[in-house]
Amino acid sequence: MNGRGTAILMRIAQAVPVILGVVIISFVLTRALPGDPAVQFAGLTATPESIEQTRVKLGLDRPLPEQFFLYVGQLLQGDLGQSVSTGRPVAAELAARLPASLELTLVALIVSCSIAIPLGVLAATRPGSWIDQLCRLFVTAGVSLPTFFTGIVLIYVFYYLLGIAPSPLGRLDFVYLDPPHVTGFFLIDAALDGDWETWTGAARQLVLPATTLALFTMAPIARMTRAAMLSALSADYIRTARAAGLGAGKVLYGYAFRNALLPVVTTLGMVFSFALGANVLVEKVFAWPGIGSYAVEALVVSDYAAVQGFVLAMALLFVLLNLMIDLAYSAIDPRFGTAAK
Amino acid sequence: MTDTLATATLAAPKRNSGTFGHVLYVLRENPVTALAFGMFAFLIGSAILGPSLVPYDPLATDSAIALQPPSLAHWFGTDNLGRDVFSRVIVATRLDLIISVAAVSISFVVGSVLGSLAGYRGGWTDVILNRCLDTIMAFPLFVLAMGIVAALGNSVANIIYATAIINVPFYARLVRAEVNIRREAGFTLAAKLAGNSDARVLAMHIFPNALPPMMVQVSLNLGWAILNAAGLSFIGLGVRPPTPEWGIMVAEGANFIISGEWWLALFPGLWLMLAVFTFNLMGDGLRDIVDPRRRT
Amino acid sequence: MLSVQDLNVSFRTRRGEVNAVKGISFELAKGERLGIVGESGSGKSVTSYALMRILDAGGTIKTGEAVYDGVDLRRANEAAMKDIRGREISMIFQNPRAALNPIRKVGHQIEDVLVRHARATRADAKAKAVEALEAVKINDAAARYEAYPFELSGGMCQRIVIAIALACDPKLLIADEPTTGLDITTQKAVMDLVDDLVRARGMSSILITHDLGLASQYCDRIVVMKDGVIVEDGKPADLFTQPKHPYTNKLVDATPRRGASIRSLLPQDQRTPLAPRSIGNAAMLEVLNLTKTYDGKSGPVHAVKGVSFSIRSGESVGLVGESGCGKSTTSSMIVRLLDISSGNILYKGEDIAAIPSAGFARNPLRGKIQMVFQDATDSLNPRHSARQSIAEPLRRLCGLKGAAVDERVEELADLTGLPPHLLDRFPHQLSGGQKARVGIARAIAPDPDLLILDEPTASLDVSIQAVVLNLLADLRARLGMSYLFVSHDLNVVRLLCDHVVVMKGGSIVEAGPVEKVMDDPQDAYTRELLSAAPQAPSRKAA
Amino acid sequence: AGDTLVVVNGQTVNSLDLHRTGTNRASYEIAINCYDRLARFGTKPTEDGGVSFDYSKIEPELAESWEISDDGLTITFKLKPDALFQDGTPVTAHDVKWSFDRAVSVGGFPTTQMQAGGFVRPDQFEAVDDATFVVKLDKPSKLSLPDLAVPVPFVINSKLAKENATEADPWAMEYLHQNTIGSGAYKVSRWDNGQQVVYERFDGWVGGPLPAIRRIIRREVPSSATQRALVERGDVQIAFGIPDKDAAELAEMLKVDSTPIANCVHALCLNTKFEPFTDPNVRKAIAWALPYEDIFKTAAYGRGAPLWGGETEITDTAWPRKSPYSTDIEKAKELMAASAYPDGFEVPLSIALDLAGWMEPAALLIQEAVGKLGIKTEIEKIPGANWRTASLVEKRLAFHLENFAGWLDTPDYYFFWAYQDGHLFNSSNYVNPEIEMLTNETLHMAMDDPEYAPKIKRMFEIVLDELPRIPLYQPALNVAINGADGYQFWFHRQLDVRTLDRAES
Ligand SMILES: Nc1ncnc2c1ncn2[C@@H]1O[C@H](COP(=O)(O)OP(=O)(O)OP(=O)(O)O)[C@@H](O)[C@H]1O
Ligand SMILES: Nc1ncnc2c1ncn2[C@@H]1O[C@H](COP(=O)(O)OP(=O)(O)OP(=O)(O)O)[C@@H](O)[C@H]1O
Ligand SMILES: [Mg+2]
Ligand SMILES: [Mg+2]
Repeated sequence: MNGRGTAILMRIAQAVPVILGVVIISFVLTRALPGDPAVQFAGLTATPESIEQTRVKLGLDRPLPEQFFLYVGQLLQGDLGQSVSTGRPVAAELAARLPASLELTLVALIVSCSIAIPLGVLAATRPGSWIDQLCRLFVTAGVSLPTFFTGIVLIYVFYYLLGIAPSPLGRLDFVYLDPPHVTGFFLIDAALDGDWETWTGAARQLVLPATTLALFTMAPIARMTRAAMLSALSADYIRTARAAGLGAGKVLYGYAFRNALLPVVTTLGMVFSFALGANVLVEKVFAWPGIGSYAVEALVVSDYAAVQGFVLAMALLFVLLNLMIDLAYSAIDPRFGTAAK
Repeated sequence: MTDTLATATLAAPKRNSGTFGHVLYVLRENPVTALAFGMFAFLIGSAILGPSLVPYDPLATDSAIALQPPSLAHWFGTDNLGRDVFSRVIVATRLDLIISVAAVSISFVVGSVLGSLAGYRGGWTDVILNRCLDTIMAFPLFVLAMGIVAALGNSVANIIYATAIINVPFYARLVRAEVNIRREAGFTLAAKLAGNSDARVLAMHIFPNALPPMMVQVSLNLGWAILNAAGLSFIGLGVRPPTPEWGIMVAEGANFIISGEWWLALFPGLWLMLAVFTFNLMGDGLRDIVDPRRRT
Repeated sequence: MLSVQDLNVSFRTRRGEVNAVKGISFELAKGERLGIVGESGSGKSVTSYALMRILDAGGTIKTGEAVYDGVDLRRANEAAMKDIRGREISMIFQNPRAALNPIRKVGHQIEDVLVRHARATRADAKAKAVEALEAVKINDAAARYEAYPFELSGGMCQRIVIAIALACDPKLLIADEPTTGLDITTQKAVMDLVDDLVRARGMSSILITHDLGLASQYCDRIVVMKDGVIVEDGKPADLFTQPKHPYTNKLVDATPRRGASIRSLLPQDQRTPLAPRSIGNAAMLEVLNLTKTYDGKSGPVHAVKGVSFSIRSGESVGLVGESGCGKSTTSSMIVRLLDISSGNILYKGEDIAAIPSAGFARNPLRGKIQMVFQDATDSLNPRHSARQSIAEPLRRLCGLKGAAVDERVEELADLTGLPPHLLDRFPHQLSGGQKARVGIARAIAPDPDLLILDEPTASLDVSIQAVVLNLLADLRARLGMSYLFVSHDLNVVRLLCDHVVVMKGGSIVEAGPVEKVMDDPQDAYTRELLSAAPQAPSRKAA
Repeated sequence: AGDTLVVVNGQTVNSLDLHRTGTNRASYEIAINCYDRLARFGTKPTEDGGVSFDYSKIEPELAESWEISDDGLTITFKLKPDALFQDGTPVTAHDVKWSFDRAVSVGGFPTTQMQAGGFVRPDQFEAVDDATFVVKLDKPSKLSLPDLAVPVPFVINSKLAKENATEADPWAMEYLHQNTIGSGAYKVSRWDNGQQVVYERFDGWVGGPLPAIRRIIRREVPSSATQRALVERGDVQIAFGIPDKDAAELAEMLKVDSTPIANCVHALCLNTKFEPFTDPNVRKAIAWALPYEDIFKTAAYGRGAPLWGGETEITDTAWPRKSPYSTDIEKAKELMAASAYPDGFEVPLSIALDLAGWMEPAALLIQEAVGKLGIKTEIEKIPGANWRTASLVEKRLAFHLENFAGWLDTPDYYFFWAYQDGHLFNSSNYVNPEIEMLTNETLHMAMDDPEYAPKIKRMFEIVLDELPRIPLYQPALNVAINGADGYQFWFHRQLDVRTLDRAES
């Protein structure tokens, strides 16, 4: 097996203890939550008996270690348990909500990258200039605003005052029907279906929340692009390329940028998981039926299975993301997985 | 060079004025940095003096003057309980700075210790620490903070701990990398030859060299800690009312924006933004200050 | 072909304008091989960058003319310059590995240039690139086309860089210290290759180096630069026999060569007689059958395989060999920074190899064995001033405190010739020679019996090297220390050492008194080492 | 579309089955709109032109008529002959029996609520024939018939349910969780968890006049600011359960219905387990110190009804009622000085995170007011699940706000839950033997019983004097309406969409 393959397998192997750790911590964390789910779910006019009944039904009357092993046993069979508050299997719930979060996050990141990366490159080619300073101020301002605040201000201005944006009612206005479920990404599903009206509707709904998130994520990307470009541009091989008469474009993009991409890709991964976290707040503001808002609700009502399932899903996503970054890395950097890296 | 010769005998005072001069130099060199440090001084000033300078008691309610727009008497207007928003915004500075500074200090210290050990010892220590950090990072950090605060209760101390915990991996990683590349550096070996024990080499020689990049991280995290606290407030897990805190004020004020009482969220929001902005911009300057190589 | 008239280059920096090149003029004829020699910072590289118009941001040609083949290089527009670069004039740089794009196949990097200058189309680019690789005599050129720089050795990388530079048949090749950082044997191979190619194609060349020996061997004419000014211009032989400018004289003197003594490296007026020293009879340090095996990723690495030698008190032993032969590993073990795999290190009869390196810092013998490191910059803590660096072992090993420390630090500075006002500077504020002095002062601070010198002059200019070597010789005489001098340069070893040990691949291939090994090498490898070193014309009666 | 109506609601529907463990309050809406009960309450106009349910009137829904035996122990229902389930099968008494059996058997909230009406065991229910259904009671109670009009005893298509039941799940909990199989006016044609419920009209409904709107979309919008923006711009027709402040402001532009919630009191509870609160002087001092007017203005924006400054003498049995206290800080200080704690004490003031909307401003004002008596408080915000545990089950909160609302609109029912020892909403741990006795006596007693009124008045006297809970105000349920008609207020505080219509705008 070649170095690259081994290195990627190694990364996958390294994820095992991480997942295990996440399972344990999420279990302990949920049990440490104050509040008794049996009370919460026994309903309005609960009596001690009905609370006790509920407790037995939820399996919470057993000792903690037993609960843990039951949980792990279920997990191994691919069962994330039932969410008590929604009454649906957690897995189904996550499957329904994850695409919503991912679609929002991805669109936001695409927007953010398509602004931040050129800005970073621009700043790096003119370090210290007023453009550089302006970029710095701009992206820093973006990351300085709490996302929920930005979101509400955007709604106020673009929906309430100007009436340009569609009503902040989640993924699709009620005049449209959800596109047939293929990937769960409305933009993709609608496109596959050829239903461009729905596509436009879904895209319009995305504009404000994606902008909110994009503003928040631009700073690290732009910063990293600038730093990486600066160090790439001062590298010896750039001088070699220039001395060989290569054109400015080739030097900047073919040589410097591709090298600068490596740290940027790493940062992107971090920003992505960061944005998924920030989603929690954005989703709440925009009534976005994603997994972040689900987690908040579940946490507040001590819905153990839902919280654990959410955390686990995010951890798996994180591992997957890192794997994808490694793949991207190995595609860009031939040194990946060899002694040189 | 000639004037350094002349002052060489006054070694001690010269070193001090050297540091001071260096700070001045860093500030003068970059206008944005100077601006950031100016704003920082302003924030510190309002944190220390604010409570004694503000025109009203930030906690005193008066339903007769609830929800008044900004005026000469109430610069930033009043909130739904008739409290003066300006006074609250200024008084909140202290708490917000305490939260962010305390959280960042804890994660700085813990992260530094863990990262230094892992970077220096390598081997299993490194592997285990890395897996632990990965585990923390695998949580969506904000949700982890929420979970911790929900589990421990929403006191200021717990908000600080939660923020600190989710920040630890960043420091530990950074320090680990910085220590690791200097583990075999010439000056490390030289320090060992000079009779320093491993612990001393690590603490006195290797670790201080990781400070410049850490300063950038610190400045980013200071801002992030405030945002984090604000986010917690938004979902109701922030500091306890009626304590003024920017995040809570924005979060609560946010509900009033649509109804036209924009000042409730806007001013604390602006201050919050100003603080985060200041911290973020300070990073490069802080790094240059702690980096002796920037001295001339 | 190239005519430079009164060229001035300056940089805008934070502290005002820096004039890096101050009105230099020279001519280069077709087919001529010109050498530019001078110490670090004298403006050699800036001159070449100015000719190529690839100065860093902030650098401009202030005044002067540079005309290449009728083209005014100063005023030509950027498009014209791009055609000149690579096709008319090309450049190779030091540190070949860094000079190549790390994530692009070397074959493609050659193609980029070929395509840029319309020397190849997409279709035949690959064939042309392989051709270019073959031209630089790289083994298995077709396979190397697919390689990434990290898969190649330093020498091979430099060949690739040369292939890129020569791919479009330029008329002029500028080589900026093309062999720094390469092994002495590789250096010779690379220089021979460049020379062959340049001659075969009838090109002109400019070789930039600080090594006068190298320049004299490969150039027809040499200009000597100092502080941005050309101080002398002449044929190599003339330069050595009749240097006109005092600076050239100093440079010529400082270049180590056969038959020169250590003092003769210094300018005439500083050649005070060496103090006598005595060499004891008994071995102070005995290394017996020392081995070191690392656990590499792909199996164990036998870095040192059973090395034995001894050092008497007051004696200096040289340890030579090419890169990777185990010199540093051996010295690290002796200085107790590295645990051994097997063997003994007897210091005055006591086996110090038995003491684990982790605890050696607290051992009373710590102060007795000290080391001066190869890279002076890397070996000084960038956050400590020179004073702090020198004081460290005094506080920790000698238990000095307060004013006594300052007193001793100043004494040591005086001993190593470091001006006291520099003591409060940070390493980046010191020159290479000054940093070397700080390193030496720190090493001798605890009064060691044995000083291990791991290529202490490798990163220094020849003139500074001369000073440092003499300083070491004086210190040895004054303080009665023994040296273990690690180097790959036999010419330098010869100046300082009584005894020499030649290592190859982790084992000793030859050992003996320095004259004997140098004059009558027994081992083929030793002979190869000796012949690879550039030889400056010997300085006859001036 | 003219035959579609959009409603936004901040609460999420988490199940289509009210009987399921874990079903939240918002989901009761499904039981109301998609299922029928045997009977339902009538309606009456409210003071400000709206329509509210009328506890005193009980009307048929699925039942055509009923008869109560003279001993009050047997109720015989005749079902409407033409009643159909949404799949077309006729509704029979067997379906009713199965549904009632289910309600008393599954445990949890439905079972508890059934018990309030005296329905405890399946053998109390009998399907005599397809059209006749008999309920037998252990003892007569005035609560029995009303308890059949609350959302819980809804009638399920038992044939369909049994087809989808399994051995492990005899009551088809899984199936009903996802599907509505009732005879109600609407069926859920689509349910996107956490996003929306779409109601589609069932044209065969016999429970009442056929609704005017064919399709109703219930969107979940957690942010109240967004809700407000939506209704204000007319993109949705109804914003249900909006905050008091928005209601107060929107009332100037739109139609806003703010009916005070029946049998509901927002109260400040003083836990008798906490030493200083056992001192009557302390309790009264607090009651006199509270800034009722300010609380009503800032926490409720004047929506709802004041519950302070009433007559000392109790002449009627109306509940909730004004307490005799009002803000009089001098009096409060005197009482405090006379108490065992003249210098005050420290106590945490607890509020629920979910209810922070009203609790927080109220708590802040209370904190400030009792501060004047030397009582130092720190406000503790407790998140959802923990709130119920701490306040209601463990009853360990010393000083907190509370908002119990009784579905069955009688004072004794309120007392049963909120003042009887050990009962869930008695979060003050209040114990008074006389109250225990009086409540037990009045709970099932007919309201026109001559003994009823005096006993109730006595109960009022006691609790308003001993003050385990200090009434603050009666809150309102705010509904903003922009382009719709026919809204009715219901005790269950959910939207009954069956009466809605589009308004000409
Ligand atoms: N980008 C720059 N900005 C400011 N000053 C510069 C810059 N590049 C070079 N210099 C200055 O120009 C002078 C000449 O530098 P140059 O690189 O030509 O020296 P060199 O002779 O090539 O030395 P070396 O042997 O170390 O390579 C130096 O004093 C240096 O400080
Ligand atoms: N930590 C290590 N792990 C594995 N192999 C090592 C390690 N350190 C050195 N080596 C290997 O041991 C051999 C000897 O290395 P050493 O550094 O002693 O060479 P050197 O003679 O000092 O070379 P140079 O002149 O380049 O400094 C080399 O092949 C090197 O790759
Ligand atoms: Mg140079
Ligand atoms: Mg070495």
